[in-house]
Amino acid sequence: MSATPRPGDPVITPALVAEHGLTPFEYEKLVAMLGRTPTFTELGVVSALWSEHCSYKHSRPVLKTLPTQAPWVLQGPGENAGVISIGDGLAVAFKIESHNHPSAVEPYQGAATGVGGILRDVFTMGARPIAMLNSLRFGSLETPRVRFLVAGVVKGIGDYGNCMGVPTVAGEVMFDAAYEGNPLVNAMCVGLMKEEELIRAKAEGIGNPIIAVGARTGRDGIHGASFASEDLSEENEAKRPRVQVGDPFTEKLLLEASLELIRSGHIVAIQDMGAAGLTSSSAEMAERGDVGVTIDTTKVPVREAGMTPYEILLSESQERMLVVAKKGHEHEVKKILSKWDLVAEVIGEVIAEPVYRVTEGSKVVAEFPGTRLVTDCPQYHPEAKESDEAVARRTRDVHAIAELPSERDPAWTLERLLQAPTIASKHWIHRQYDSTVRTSTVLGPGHADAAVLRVRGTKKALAVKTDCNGRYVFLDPRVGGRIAVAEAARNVACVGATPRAITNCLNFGNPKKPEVFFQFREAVYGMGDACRALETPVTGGNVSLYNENPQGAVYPTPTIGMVGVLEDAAHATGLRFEQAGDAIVLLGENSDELGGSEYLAWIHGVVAGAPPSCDLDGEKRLIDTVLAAIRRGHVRSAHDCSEGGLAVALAECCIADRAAPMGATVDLGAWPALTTRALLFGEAQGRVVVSTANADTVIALAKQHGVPARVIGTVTDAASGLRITTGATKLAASTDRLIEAYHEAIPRAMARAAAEAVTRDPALAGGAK
Amino acid sequence: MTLFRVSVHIVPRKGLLDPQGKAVTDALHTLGFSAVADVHVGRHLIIETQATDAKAAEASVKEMCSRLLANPVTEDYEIEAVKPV
Amino acid sequence: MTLFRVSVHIVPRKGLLDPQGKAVTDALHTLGFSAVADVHVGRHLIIETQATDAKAAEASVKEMCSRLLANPVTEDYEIEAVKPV
Amino acid sequence: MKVGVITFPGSNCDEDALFAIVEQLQEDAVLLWHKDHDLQGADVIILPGGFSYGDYLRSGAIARFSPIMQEVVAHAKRGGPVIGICNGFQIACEAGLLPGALLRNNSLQFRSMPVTLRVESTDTVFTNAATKGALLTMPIAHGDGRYTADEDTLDRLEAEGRVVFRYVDSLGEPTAAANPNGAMRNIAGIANESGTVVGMMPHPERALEPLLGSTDGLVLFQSLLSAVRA
Ligand SMILES: Nc1ncnc2c1ncn2[C@@H]1O[C@H](COP(=O)(O)OP(=O)(O)O)[C@@H](O)[C@H]1O
Ligand SMILES: [Mg+2]
Repeated sequence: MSATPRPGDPVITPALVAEHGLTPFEYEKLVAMLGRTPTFTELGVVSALWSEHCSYKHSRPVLKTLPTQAPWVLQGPGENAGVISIGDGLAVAFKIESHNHPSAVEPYQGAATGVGGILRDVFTMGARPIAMLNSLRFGSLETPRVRFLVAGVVKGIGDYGNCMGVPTVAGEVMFDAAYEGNPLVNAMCVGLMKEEELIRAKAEGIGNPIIAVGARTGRDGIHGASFASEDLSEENEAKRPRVQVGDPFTEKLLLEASLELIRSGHIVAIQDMGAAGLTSSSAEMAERGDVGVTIDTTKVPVREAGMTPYEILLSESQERMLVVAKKGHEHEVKKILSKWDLVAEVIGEVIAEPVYRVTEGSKVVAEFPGTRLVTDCPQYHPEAKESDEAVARRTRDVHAIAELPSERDPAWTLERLLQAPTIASKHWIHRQYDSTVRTSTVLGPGHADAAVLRVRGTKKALAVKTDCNGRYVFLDPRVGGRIAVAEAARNVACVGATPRAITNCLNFGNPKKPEVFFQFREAVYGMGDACRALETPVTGGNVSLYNENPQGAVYPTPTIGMVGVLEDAAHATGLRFEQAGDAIVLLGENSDELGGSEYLAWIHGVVAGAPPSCDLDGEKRLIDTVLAAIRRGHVRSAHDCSEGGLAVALAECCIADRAAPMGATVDLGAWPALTTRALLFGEAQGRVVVSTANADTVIALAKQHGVPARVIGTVTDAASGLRITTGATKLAASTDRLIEAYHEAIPRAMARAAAEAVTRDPALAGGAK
Repeated sequence: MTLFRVSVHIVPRKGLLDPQGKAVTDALHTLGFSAVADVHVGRHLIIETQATDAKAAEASVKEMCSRLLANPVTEDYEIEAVKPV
Repeated sequence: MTLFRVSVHIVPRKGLLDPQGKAVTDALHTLGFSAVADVHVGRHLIIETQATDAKAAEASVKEMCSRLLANPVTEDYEIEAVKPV
Repeated sequence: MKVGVITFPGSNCDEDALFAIVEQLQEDAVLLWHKDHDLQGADVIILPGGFSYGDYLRSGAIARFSPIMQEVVAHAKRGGPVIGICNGFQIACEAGLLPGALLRNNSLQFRSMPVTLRVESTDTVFTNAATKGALLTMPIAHGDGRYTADEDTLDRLEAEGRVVFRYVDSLGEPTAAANPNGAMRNIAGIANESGTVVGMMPHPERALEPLLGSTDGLVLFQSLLSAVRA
């Protein structure tokens, strides 16, 4: 059998090939693979599978350098999500994914469907989602468009996760003009399961039926729809948007049905239909199982009449799954789906013949040999070269930048920094996320460096966090890549958890630009360095390239999603000072580094200098120290120093919980050689501020681990405010002013009528909220 | 200047998933309204605005819709009525 | 039997706080539509249903409204149009 | 005591409620399916939180037509205890078990945060072990929590002692700032005439363990136990 064109299909021309994003070289490879001209349907299938998103054609060789193994890793990269064992027969599945471009076009639906997609990746592994995280990057909050994006993205994330009943517990948000026009919206999902319930998306068993379940297939998000068949030329159709609309209610039913299905023993594999929909899910399942498949598009439940095989294969309608059932169990599968009011239709079969075949009824419309459809995708090794500008930027002497007159009072600088949207409280955002559903959130957003979730039925808890400072990566990709992992690990350690493994989302620009590919390669190498040093292998992730705006690429942003384990949930440690009289101990060492700091960017508008150095061995010893001190019960609070440096970290320890502020009196006289601003606002890595009633013990523990440690002050009540002495300079700020600066900055900005966000709110018509 | 009351319908664009419409259709079927073929749920806005005449009122509301009230990516709008108050 | 398209408006009862209407009014003012005096936001439903005639279609949609589509405590409804499809 | 927790399509606090009863209170509990007509001998019904039917159209509007709701209404008419939490409160209002309605928060945003409640009535099955005027802390997580009813209804609720909880500040005052959703008269929870049906927006089942930050929800379940055993 061989595929033949359908009547009415467009003729394959070089222009049509180009519109499908295939290069002449790739098209030749396709023709060689088929031994003939492809049909229109085949062209569509290959354009999707060989897209960067599905094929990793520019990134795979570099990704291969990442460490992926550890005794606790049950599933590394290559599946819908990574899985690690946490003991007690339990396992955690987790993955992060981007929805940057859809969110730039339609922030609400873009973000919502991003959440929906990553949830499906986790529950198709057999895990019940227990937590969501997100990592967001926007341009300056001073522009109305950015406020519109922020409002829509946050509402989209909230509405979807809230409706699903999965708490959104942590994340990070940064604002920088580099993300203007190209926001980043990365969502992470964490799920819990019994080890024995792990299921993989691998088609197996000749004769087993392939079943489409969940929502019906519509004409959503079909790429290149503009040049498709005749019925598309109708007036209304021409306007058809590419956005997909999420339906969290259907997803909730799909979640319950999928978990029931997996536990029922009636199926052998399940995979979500995400990017490139039915095409990529079926091709990937076949490739993993090394089998052939045949699919009849007339059997796929559709939402609209007259859909072509091309459209059915490429539709990105949400809330759908592809299932391989055991032969003879079709009825049971349908029964489970119908219990949850969802459709399930047998649409194909696993076959022995090594082909990927699509029919429309009895007519073959696409047929590819073997599993070469996925494996034959060309791989590229783009040129990588750091630009001269990048070198100049990094080597600029930032200490030469003159202080502003107002900076003579460091309290002014501190208050300004606390107002920087990147640093300021994100309460306006996470108060829109249900963070307590599932009654397991021990430490939710805003209370600790990472979120902590107890594991019901055990003493254990999980700690989860996303992190990345794209500015560091921009200035020095290798160091920035290391820091992203190290900071995520430090955050997880600060709540009392052993860092275990990461997932990552690599948001970069156009890889065909040598300076972008240089950033990509070096950042991944840096991540790999840190993952090896900190024993946190990579279990999966996602690559998002071509994040560009007219000014150029966004900051290279390799977002890290870290998972850690607490053996005892009672060790969960928050970030705020709690007890007047406690000693404040700084673990780690101050340095004279200012490069890449929020201080330079926000106060001076300068993004330059070398980012802080990253001593991975030192980070490991710091993490071990923090964990030892927490587990022995000596730590009341722990908070790492990141954007804004030591002064901001201390301020946050005082006022992060505005309902229960504390003060602190701190003496930094031990570092006379450092400039005041580097000491207060520099972002030296490897530092954690702890409060403790047993300072001597904590310092002794640090010594044992070879970590510098020093008592730098005392926790006081709120009335005393925050007072820091640095030898010559004195900083004094009332907690009220710090609270005002830190807690009101974002609400005040967002109150400035993100008018479209209010008036176009889809929920105004009474949708899920 | 006269005060006009302008009625506007904003509905999800055709072809896009309308989960709310589907949920309501299903619910109506469950309630026994089996003759219902389809339901779409949109927003109904009543805007009271000053204008020199009905035409000006309509033009101004059209601008409100395209600039703000309707989501250009997912929704269509329609001015249903313009009446002096 | 004919297929009818029935348009329904469901609006918050007068006198109840309408934060949505207020938010839209404020947003319109911020964007320079200062002639806007007031806005109310409700739902617009389009129901396609089979019926013997327009009267029957209307009667059946009325029943849908009172049983499900409008909340008797807080909302009023109004059938705006009944048209054969 | 046997508690029945209803699972509607889109419920998402049903498992939490079940966990609370079985693991925290060590009492018997079952999940009841919305398509069934069988309460399986439950003495008490929990209408849990979530987004039944996606909360499309209006929160709780579609759920109230579920087959199981006929049985829940009959159970309530017989004087059987029912508590509606969050979406369950919305469903109870739509079903006519309680007066009024829950409208979109006046902020037009979802609100997830701890709130302070003042116990206004101890004449209900779910608050008889509480102290009048006591302050309780527990989370809210909702987009449609603005309790609304006409003035007559509100006056009657007040007069009959059927306002069960009010949102208050840390000093116990029902201020506007302490009201997270614009609820009329800061009402967070109400009861039916006999005090056997209670609806509330905050989540007592999320406030039962010190590890999770508050145990103030316990008093509701202790009240229930003593009422059912009496
Ligand atoms: N940055 C990365 N690091 C490691 N593995 C990755 C990375 N990006 C993608 N992967 C792995 O490649 C596989 C395919 O990913 P992807 O195409 O994003 O999945 P999906 O089908 O859900 O879209 C996944 O198993 C994923 O974990
Ligand atoms: Mg996937």
